[in-house]
Amino acid sequence: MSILVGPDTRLVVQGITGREGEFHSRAMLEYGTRIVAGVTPGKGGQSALDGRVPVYDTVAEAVRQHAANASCIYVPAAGAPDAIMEAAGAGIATIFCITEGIPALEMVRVVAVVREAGARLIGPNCPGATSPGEAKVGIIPGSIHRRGSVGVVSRSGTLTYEAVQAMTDAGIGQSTCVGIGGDPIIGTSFTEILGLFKEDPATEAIVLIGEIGGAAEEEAAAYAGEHLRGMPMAAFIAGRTAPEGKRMGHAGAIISGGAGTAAGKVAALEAAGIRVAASPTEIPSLLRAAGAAA
Amino acid sequence: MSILVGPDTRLVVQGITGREGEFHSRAMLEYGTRIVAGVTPGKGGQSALDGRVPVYDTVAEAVRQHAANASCIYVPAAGAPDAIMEAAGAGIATIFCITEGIPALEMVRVVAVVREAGARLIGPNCPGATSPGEAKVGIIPGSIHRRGSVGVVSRSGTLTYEAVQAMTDAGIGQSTCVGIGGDPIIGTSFTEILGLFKEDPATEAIVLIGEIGGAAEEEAAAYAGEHLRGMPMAAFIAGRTAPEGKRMGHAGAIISGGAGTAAGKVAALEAAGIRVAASPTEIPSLLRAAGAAA
Amino acid sequence: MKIQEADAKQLLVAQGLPVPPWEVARTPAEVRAAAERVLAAGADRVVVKAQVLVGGRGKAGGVRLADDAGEAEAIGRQILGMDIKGITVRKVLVAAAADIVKEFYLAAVLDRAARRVLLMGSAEGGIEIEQVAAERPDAIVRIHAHPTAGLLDWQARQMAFALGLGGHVRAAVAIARGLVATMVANDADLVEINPLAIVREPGGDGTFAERLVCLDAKISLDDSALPRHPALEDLRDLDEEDPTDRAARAEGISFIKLDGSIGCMVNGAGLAMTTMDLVKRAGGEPANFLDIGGGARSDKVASAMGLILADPNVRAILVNIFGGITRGDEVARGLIEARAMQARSVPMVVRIVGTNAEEAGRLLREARFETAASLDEAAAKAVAAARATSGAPTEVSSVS
Amino acid sequence: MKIQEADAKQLLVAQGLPVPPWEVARTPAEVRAAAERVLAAGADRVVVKAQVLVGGRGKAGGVRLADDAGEAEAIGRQILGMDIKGITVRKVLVAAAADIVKEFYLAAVLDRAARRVLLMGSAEGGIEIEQVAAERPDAIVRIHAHPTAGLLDWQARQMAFALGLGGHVRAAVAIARGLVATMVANDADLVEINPLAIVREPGGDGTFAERLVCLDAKISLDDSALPRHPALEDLRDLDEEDPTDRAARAEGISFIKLDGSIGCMVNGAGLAMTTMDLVKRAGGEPANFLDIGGGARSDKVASAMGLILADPNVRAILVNIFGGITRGDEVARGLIEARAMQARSVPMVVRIVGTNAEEAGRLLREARFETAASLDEAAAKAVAAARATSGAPTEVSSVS
Repeated sequence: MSILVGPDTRLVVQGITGREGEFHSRAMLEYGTRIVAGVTPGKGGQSALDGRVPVYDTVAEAVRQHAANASCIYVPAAGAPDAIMEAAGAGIATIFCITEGIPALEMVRVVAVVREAGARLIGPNCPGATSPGEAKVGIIPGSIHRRGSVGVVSRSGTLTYEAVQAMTDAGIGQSTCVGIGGDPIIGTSFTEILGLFKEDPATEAIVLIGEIGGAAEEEAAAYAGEHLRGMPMAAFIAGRTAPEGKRMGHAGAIISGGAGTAAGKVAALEAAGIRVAASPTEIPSLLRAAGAAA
Repeated sequence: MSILVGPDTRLVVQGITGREGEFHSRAMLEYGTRIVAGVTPGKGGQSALDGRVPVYDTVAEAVRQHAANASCIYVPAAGAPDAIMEAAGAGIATIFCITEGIPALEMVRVVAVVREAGARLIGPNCPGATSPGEAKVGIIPGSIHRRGSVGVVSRSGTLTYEAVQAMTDAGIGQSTCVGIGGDPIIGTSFTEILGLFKEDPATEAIVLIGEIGGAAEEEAAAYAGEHLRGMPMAAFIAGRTAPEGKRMGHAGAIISGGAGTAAGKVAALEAAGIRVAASPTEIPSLLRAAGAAA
Repeated sequence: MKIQEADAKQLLVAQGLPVPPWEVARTPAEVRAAAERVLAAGADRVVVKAQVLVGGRGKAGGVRLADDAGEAEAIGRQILGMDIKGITVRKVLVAAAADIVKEFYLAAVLDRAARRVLLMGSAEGGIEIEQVAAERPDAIVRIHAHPTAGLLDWQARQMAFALGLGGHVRAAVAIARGLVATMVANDADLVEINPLAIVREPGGDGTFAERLVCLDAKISLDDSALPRHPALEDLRDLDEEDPTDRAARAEGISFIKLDGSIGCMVNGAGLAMTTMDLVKRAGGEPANFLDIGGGARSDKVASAMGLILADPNVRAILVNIFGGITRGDEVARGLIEARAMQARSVPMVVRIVGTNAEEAGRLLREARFETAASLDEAAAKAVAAARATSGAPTEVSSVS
Repeated sequence: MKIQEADAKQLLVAQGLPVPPWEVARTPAEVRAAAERVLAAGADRVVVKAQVLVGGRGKAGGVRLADDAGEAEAIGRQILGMDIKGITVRKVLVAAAADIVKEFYLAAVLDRAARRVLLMGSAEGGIEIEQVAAERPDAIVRIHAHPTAGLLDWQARQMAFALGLGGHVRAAVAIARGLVATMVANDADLVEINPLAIVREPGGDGTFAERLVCLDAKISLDDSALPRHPALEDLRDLDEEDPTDRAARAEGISFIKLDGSIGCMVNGAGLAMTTMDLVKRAGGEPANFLDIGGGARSDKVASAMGLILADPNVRAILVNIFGGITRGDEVARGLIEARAMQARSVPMVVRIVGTNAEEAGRLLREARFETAASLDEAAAKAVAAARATSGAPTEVSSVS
């Protein structure tokens, strides 16, 4: 078992004929992900990945023909908001948007429309999710994983890989690894993913990887303190040494008093009983100390 | 018991200091409706109706101070859409909009926002609702009613009064009379009101008053045929002799093949087992024939 | 309010939609001159189209092709002045005849049941959409715009692919969005392109290119929104409006002239239609639909009386007022004033119930009006009065 | 991207917001001339305000009042060239000093947690809102705009009444809507008015009137949206930007210069910050934050190397790449090219894992680069290398 992606995932790749879309679709197929269709408006009737995947003009057609239930979006930023809404409108339940550089105000509108349609959006500007041994959706390298029972949720891309690699190297496997994306406005928060892990019988411990900026880690800590007291957890926060007042990549504006610093996030997590690693390589030992089975 | 308005109604009147608002608020108070507050932006702190009703700047303030749970809107057309959304945003559960002349495309937006907020809108361009002996909201003359067990739902204003008067004169009382409004885009349809009557223990028979144009009566007939087979019902359709191709007041465009004519509506109702009166004065006898207790 | 094709096209052009150029002509000479310009610009043939607000002008011979300016003038002479469903043609549209490859139907319309804007399309354009809807509903593609976010690009794309417009998807998306934009910008309740067509157009170098264009346009505006679009009021075609209707509109009265002899004055559209139905049921024929609206004052009542009496066929008048927002005593006063000033006298039956009905009854009794308690009774009395006065309409007093 | 007060005000004016007129001056003489015009237009006094993108200019003496043009010029001479938090003042804004009756705070800001635009207001304007938020959060009124329908009139009205602006409700509603409109029109993530003020203004006839105006404005633009607002790119204040930062931006690299000696090149912002954290944990100091972004090719790697080496304090370089969308072999090739061309040679520790890491390892070994398996090891090696080369930075080869 797992969350978001798994053996029942029937994936449609939006933008499958683009450079990124094709490269990562190939990797997903190799990993064993069931890609049932691709969508590129105007290329309906063609096929992609050496004839292995049929291409349609619309997501609705892919859903009708192949009962697709998940989508992964590699469409460039100008078209990605519409691609997300198209997936939601076509009845896709779980939508991953890999695209970076979508204006935040566009996402305000898109997130509202997607939620209204009852769909779940992960991202944008996210690496996707992998349920090791079952399926991977997005761009996370399949090789870093090991099948297991630890759920991983992160705001970062490559930092997630780093943490997962450290776990796999230490013999700790993962149920599902989810990158929720680093943009200001994203479809699914830390807290919501924690809620999914809580309900997942295959997840027995959780790793949360955050970074400075915003208040998402503080909210997640509050949720964990209230709802996940029995769950072994460990965390890592990037940017402890980042100087104040500088924007480091996607770390953004602060709107509520005091939130956003690494110190504040670490304190909030520790107050919820979650130990915070000083380096990604420390995560495995913290997990074991918290009571996670290896 | 009753639907929409009753002894628990705590009404706020938006536009209470205007000519219409004041006139009808007085009639509502006399009928026994509990008007807890009025709202006119900029007149907060004053009072209306000879000091009997406090006036606030915002609906939120009226809700906070008086736990208002229903609203009746007499605001002119230019401000009415915003007034409706204000009521919904302040947490009002049942909103009656009496105002006529609101552009239809405005209402498309307003209805969506109101539904999202979980509120129910009756109207616009509606006469309101009365639960005889309990409360009346809107502009329906209180004198025409008699307490009883027949639910009345209508698209018209004065035609409703005509039908209700005929029932009262014949000794048939009403549980609640609802005018849903004659505009192209309204908050609550015939079918939704029929659903409420179905669940109301005090309603033992139903009268539906429709008119030519649109497909609302056909939809209501289909609903009644499926869900209200045991319920005594009678109907009246205005416009049997109206020439085709002319717009009679608010009777509007037809978008689905065949719907909209009086003949089509009468046929749909009769197919659902509902007898249709040739004159409002025939309604009482049809109701009795259908098995309604007097 | 419906507007003429040429005005509808202008509104589409304002939103950036592709509409081939046209001219409007009011005389055969103007048709000739316009045709000459169109032919000089490179057209092979010209089309001359009657500008009337009723449907079916094509079947009535109101749309014709001409090979040269002379033929266009002759056709213009035939069409101008022609009667189409009771409307006299006073204007024609002159344009290059399009070389049509394929026709489609595309419209944005207010969907009452869904409470949204509906984009409707069909690959069977150029014919009556109502017929397609009735016979083969599956041939119509329906997509609802989002109620607050509007028509989304993917929805427009989905329509384009569903209609087989994949080869023109960019143009089709722009047109679909443009239809909804036209609707929103003007508070229209219908914006219809029929046909939307792929046309073959000559390039400068002897080659031909295919392009998606709007060949005909029908727009209906939301009357409730006209006050906030004052410029659109100028598009009202006064040629096609009955002068009485115009006067009614100026007074804020909803009035439609009919062919019967019993004038009706009622408050509320539903009750007004019911009153007409009961007149007919009593054996009479209504002379009009008239809704004086909610909260009418005495001056409006007087105006309404004037509108009814302007019809020489009226033999009796039935006034039916159920007071709610309207106050019965105001109406009674208006009736008394109106009778004092009216040019000709016809029998009048008055029924006023509801708000302030007692005071109204007192006033009417004092002024010796004939009254009725129920609507059925009022209808019967009015029909009887009309029969009694037939042949001598102007001399009978309204008081029996 | 933050923009200067004067530019922010211009964007507000474009949306119809009430902003008292201002001028921008770059020399004391320009300040004098502007002050003369302001005084001639009827002002009693003028205000001279430093134009810098950092906060706290008031406390730093960057905002001063002058009674006459001469004093304004003297103040201009003091402020121009002044250093405020490391930024040299190169421009000042000159305007009439307002006669302030009461100050408010009003801002539209992107609320990440709620995923909506948040309208924030406080009756305590003119001071640091962060302080109000921390000390008395109840003094801040928060209203979320609808995500698709936008800020609704009643929401703006509710804000106005909550701030005690009932006497100026019409103006306050227009300003609140204007803030959100400014945000949407420019894809801003913050539009802040502090203070929004009721000011007393002389009428022509000796009387005074009160008016609600925007006295200061701060706007921050969404970098992701700049490509679709090309005109806004011109508002970037190049005076305040480090030349290296500008070069980085041109290459699409996210770069921030810091004070340490260990240059970092990483893919991904989170991993880049983590790399800095681990350098510090290993006893070193990072010389920069550098994220080459996802899918970087070899030419971008070479540019990133150039940015790092432009800093003379750099004593060692740590390259940490975890391939996902980025391919390790591309990065390795870029490093090899960059080393061949670089002006000065510093020790370099390279760690590449993930996509195509094996090929990358082979290339790096062939080119005799120092590599590391883990990030902790890479950080330790880089810190050691930097220590070893201290004092002789330019002569040591990168290959140990």
